[in-house]
Amino acid sequence: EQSLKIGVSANFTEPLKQLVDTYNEKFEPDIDVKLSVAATGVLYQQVRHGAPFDMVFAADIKRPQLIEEEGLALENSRFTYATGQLALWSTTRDQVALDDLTPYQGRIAIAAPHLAPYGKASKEALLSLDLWRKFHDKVITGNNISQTYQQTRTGAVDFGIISYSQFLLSDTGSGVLIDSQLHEPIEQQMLILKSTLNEDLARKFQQFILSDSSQELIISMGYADTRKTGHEQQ
Amino acid sequence: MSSSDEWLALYTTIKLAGLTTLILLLLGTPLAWYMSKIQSRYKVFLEAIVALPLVLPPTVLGFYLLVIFSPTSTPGKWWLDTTGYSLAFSFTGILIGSVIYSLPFVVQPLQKAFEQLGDHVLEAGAMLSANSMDRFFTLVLPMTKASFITAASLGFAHTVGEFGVVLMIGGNIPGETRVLSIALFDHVEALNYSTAHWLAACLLIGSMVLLALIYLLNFNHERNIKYRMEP
Amino acid sequence: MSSSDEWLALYTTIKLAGLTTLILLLLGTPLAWYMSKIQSRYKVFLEAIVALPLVLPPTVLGFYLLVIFSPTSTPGKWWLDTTGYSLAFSFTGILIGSVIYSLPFVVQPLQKAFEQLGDHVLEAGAMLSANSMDRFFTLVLPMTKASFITAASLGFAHTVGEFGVVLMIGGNIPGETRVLSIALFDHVEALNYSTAHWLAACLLIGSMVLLALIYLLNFNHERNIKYRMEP
Amino acid sequence: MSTLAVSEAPQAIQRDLSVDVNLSFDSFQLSCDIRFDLNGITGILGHSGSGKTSLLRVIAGLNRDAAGTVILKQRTLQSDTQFIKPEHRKIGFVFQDARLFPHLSVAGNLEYARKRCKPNSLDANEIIQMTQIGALLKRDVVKLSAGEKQRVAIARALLAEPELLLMDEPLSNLDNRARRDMVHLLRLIHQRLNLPILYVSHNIIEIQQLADEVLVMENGRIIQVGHVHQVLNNLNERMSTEFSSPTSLTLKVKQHLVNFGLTQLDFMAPSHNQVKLFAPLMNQPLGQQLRCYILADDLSISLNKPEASSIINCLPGRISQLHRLSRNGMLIKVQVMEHTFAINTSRYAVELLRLSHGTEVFIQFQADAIRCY
Amino acid sequence: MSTLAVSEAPQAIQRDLSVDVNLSFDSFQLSCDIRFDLNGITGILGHSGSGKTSLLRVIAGLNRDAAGTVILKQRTLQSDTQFIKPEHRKIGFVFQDARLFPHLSVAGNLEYARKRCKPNSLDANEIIQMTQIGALLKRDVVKLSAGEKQRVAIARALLAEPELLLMDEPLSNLDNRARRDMVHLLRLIHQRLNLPILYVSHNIIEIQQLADEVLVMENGRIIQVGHVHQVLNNLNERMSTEFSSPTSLTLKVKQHLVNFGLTQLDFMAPSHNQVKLFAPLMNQPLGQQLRCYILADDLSISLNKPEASSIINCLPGRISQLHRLSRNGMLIKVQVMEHTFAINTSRYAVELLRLSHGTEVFIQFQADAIRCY
Ligand SMILES: Nc1ncnc2c1ncn2[C@@H]1O[C@H](COP(=O)(O)OP(=O)(O)OP(=O)(O)O)[C@@H](O)[C@H]1O
Ligand SMILES: Nc1ncnc2c1ncn2[C@@H]1O[C@H](COP(=O)(O)OP(=O)(O)OP(=O)(O)O)[C@@H](O)[C@H]1O
Ligand code: MOO
Ligand SMILES: [Mg+2]
Ligand SMILES: [Mg+2]
Repeated sequence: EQSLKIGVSANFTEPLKQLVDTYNEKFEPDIDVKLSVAATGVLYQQVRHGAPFDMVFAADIKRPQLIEEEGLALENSRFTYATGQLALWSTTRDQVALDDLTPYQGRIAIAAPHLAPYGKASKEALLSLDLWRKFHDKVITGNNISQTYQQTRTGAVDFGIISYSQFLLSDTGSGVLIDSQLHEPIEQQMLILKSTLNEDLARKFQQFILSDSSQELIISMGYADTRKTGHEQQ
Repeated sequence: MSSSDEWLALYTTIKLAGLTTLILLLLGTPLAWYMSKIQSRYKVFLEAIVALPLVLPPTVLGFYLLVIFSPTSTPGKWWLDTTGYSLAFSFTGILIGSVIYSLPFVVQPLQKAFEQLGDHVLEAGAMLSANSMDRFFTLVLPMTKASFITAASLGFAHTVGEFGVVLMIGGNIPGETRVLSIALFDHVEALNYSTAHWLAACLLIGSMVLLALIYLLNFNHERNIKYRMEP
Repeated sequence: MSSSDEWLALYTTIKLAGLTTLILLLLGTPLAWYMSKIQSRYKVFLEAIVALPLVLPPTVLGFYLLVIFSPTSTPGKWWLDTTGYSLAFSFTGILIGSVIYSLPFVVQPLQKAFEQLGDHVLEAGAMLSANSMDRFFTLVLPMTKASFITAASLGFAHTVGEFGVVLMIGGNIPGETRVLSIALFDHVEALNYSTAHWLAACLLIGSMVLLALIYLLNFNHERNIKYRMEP
Repeated sequence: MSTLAVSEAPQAIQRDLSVDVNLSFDSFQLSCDIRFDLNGITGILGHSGSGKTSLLRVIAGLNRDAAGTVILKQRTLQSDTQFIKPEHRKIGFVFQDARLFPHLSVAGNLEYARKRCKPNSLDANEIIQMTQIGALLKRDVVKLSAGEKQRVAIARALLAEPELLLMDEPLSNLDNRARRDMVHLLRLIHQRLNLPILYVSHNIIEIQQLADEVLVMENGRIIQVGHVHQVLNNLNERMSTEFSSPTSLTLKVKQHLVNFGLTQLDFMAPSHNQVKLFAPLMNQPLGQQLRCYILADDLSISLNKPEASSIINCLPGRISQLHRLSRNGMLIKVQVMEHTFAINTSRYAVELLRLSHGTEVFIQFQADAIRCY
Repeated sequence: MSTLAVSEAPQAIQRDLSVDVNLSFDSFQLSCDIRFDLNGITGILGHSGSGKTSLLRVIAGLNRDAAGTVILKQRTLQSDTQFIKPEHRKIGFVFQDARLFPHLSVAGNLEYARKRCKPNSLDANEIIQMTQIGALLKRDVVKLSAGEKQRVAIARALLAEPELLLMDEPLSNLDNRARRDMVHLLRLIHQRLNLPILYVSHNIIEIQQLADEVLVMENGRIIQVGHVHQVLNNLNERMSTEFSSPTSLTLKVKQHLVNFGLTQLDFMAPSHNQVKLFAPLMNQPLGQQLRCYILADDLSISLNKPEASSIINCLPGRISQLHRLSRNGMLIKVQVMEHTFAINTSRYAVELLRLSHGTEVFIQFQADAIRCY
């Protein structure tokens, strides 16, 4: 049995697990994938300091780029594997529409714009909707999109901007997709670390992720169709 | 992030840690006293409960607290109706969170100190007509001063360093719930290492000076008086 | 995430918390003893330094520890050369991190207990030819048993609940550095709320039972003997 | 026991202090039912472990487990339905161990008592001077010697000016001189404040010098109660071989022989004035009445009036009782006018001198055998 | 002080215990330079706060601040260059407060001492029985009465079988009976183990009964040293009004008068055997030599041989010294053959009987005035 250690950013954990299962259905021999879940920022720090991962699935472009610049990644291993989408979500309302935000006077939860790509996109979307001026001092920021999800889920805040993928996975609340034209695309990239001892397997797995069938699975889980937006590769 | 942001965060931190410590001393002292006196087996459970906040990871604890604080829950709704503002994402909210999270660090040292004190000296106080309040303030308090300082400094430091709970239930609102530890974490995440190092150094040195001052006070006191425990 | 993963995490957690507590007792006891005895002003700084790990947010502390543990730093390289494996992302690494992070919770209660003990009874021991080791094990230890239990349970609980440091320097590697608090956090992050609730409840109840057992032991002991402090 | 107490309660109220309590420890049972007047210093004698400290603690209210009734000066301190807290009992306690407040200086300890005592009728400086702790005022109490601690504890208890003072072997760490000074101080305080004292001591001399009433405890019970002479003269055999019994007299100051360091005393009845009694010179006005004690060990008997002896006091009397104390010890009571003197002697002397009931004898004693308050 | 000690060191080594130390507290200075033999029980007298406890602590090594030299049986315990830790000094200490181990039972406390003592030549059961703590063995020490604690502390110290035992007012919480039993026990132990004891007490009777050598302390200094009779007979005026002085004799058991509860004693020199001396009956073999004391207060003088008196002992002698003790007190030394008796009397008696140097007198005392070990 072959194994891969993958550092994955929290938001992609569930899709990646499903992808591994699909892989193991399709190919022989089975691979054993060990997932280390952490926020992208944490993953980056860990990689810099010698984390024993074979691959990293980040939630942005910036950190993978930095890893590559620091010479820790294999050549030609950095690919965009998914493009995130946003959802406006509430657990206190039965129906949610973007227009609800216009009369809304309360707080809104987003991921921290300067830390998380989803946060940056959320801010851009609010700017496009001309709502940022109203909300800029009322936003509740979580360190990452998961925290935003949790803060919204408890009902402590009426609206939160989370990832569309989270919205699809969640079992409560109601939400609405935010048009991805309202913000810069949220590209999520993966790469293979130079220190890997399983380069062949990692490459094979990477090819599998980028395959059409996998991409369709990813899209079905709430990510944008990257082939349409033309951001498949940087 | 501007430096005025940091000053604001510093202010919030000191306010939060200071108030938390104060509240913990006010709540924790009678609780510790009570726990040091009870003789039933029920004490064991009380002790375990006080220690529990430690066992949950801060963000998880924060999540459950947020559930309780949310206006959709009964306590959260009651608070909103009573005060007009939501407990979640307010300074009061992170204050309550910090108090719960740091409770064991204040209660346990005090409880042990009260237990070790015994009642010989207190009996002597009673025979000089000092009632229980009087005895507490004029005998117990000065004799356990060192443990109060330990308790307060553990509680204070722990609140300064805590950010999991605060971030979750506070939402990182500048001037309200954004504390220094969150700011520091932000800088690390945002790869502003020089700022992060600088802030971490300031935090460490500031805390060190503060702690040293506290202990110095205590030290001068202890040099003169050395209590002894006897059978 | 399968349930066998959870068992593995539970095992790692107990191993980590148990070893951390053990090491803390082994290291913290002489340190606390030393600190309770020194009379110079230097004591103040030592006390402040011991309390410092509290002041930094766990992830930030974890970050700095990671920097130190990394094979690119001198200590990390030395470790790698000596032992053949990297300190970062190893069980040893998170063990060291936990020990540093929980140090004050063990040292401070012990130090206070030693200080309150005084030396009357120890002098009596010396006059019966008990040397300092002997006195420590046969007099100090049994007489401060309650404080040892407080110290150990604070240290244990704090390690169980800690995940910022462990996540940062451990990398969440199943069977090696993935502990229950991280697993719990993962479930919350991965939106598996029912699993998360269940795990949190288990953690709480398990810890409660454990703590209650410890305190019960201590309680039975204390019921019989009530030490008293006297001038 | 407690039903008995209830039925007797109305009678109990007549006396100043009534204690009817039961208290059980694992291997010890305190069981007291006693009422007595508190118009002086009441001594409590008893062997180690006989329950003296436990009794004081119950009276002070420091032992809540004690079942029963305690009534002090018509005030019910404790009954089946009531329990007045120790701090409201207005009772002072000098503990066997000093129990000073370690965080306060000597002066701080005294002030602590002073502040919580309303009328402040005693002069603190006087007490400080008499307990000889003036030089210690600024000192830390943890650095005092054992005797110094004990004196500070006594001063502190006195400055609280309680309505009843319980003293548990308060002078055990003091030397004779300090002990004498303290006894003097206690007597003075007692007179000045009319402060009743319950005084536990192993030292029969202290009890003799201080106490009016005496209780004797054994195994958690009070086995004897009464006026000091009565009790000490009637200590049962075992007790009297351990303590020695005194004769008690009230005498009047007649004359001071300053040059010789003697004071001549008279019996109270004018008819006996032909008998001369000499005690060590004392600072008392002429005519002053004194309560004096003579220990049975300090007296001797002869058949003839001894002459040219350095023994200064010699009284004629008649043997009224011969009491075999132990195998070889005899206690002889000699009637000198209406006074009874107790004399310890040996069976050998009794046989040698053929002493028997009615024998006319002379009793002799040195000046300093007469011990006064 | 310490330079002096160094120059005298070779001489110091000749004696068993040599202590030359200086120790300063804020308001107290201990300053001792003394050497003496440790072949018995050495009493230490002194007022409260005179430094008795401090001296014992220095000898035990419990006060590291003390500068100077301590040499015990040729072993340097402490000098400018050396400091043997208290646990290696093989010295036992009975503290003024008992200092029992609160987490152990009474038996546990005794065992603690027993385990750390190698040869175990004493029978633990005997010690337990003699200190009367057999019934307490399973008890928690924190629940003991003060006297019970003290007895346990003594038993514990004895069971450690040290080479030197320091006792700091070990009997202060005991009643006369228990005190007597303890004195008996200590003497026995001392004989059996040849265990030298330094014994601090306020109680002159205890010192008389126990001590061979006596030190008197005042203000941190040793103001008198010597054999117990010598010291007690020469206590300076202030001391002797507080303590009373004894005469010491060595006597031999001649005969037991069991029926009368008396034992007849002889002087050691055969020539004096015409003089009869009676003491209370004692359990000693015939011919046994005894060290006896008679307190100066227990003796009286007459010019004629008194007859028909209950005073049983009467010795002819000649006054060798008249010593004015205080304003009115006289100490008279009477030479009876080669023995000197000290008698306390008043100036009045001296003038009345016209006593002066060389006067032939009889000294009288009761049987129980003869106090033996
Ligand atoms: N808290 C307690 N628990 C169990 N037994 C106790 C407790 N307190 C006292 N005793 C026992 O009760 C008995 C009486 O104790 P108490 O202290 O009253 O004696 P005492 O007469 O004051 O003796 P001493 O003269 O030695 O001080 C003792 O045998 C003692 O061991
Ligand atoms: N650690 C200390 N610091 C300052 N002064 C002290 C210290 N220990 C003792 N003293 C002082 O030294 C003096 C001698 O004390 P010590 O205990 O030796 O007296 P003592 O002769 O044993 O008296 P007692 O008979 O009352 O026990 C006292 O005045 C005491 O207050
Ligand atoms: O990397 Mo995340 O998805 O912001 O936790
Ligand atoms: Mg007592
Ligand atoms: Mg002393």
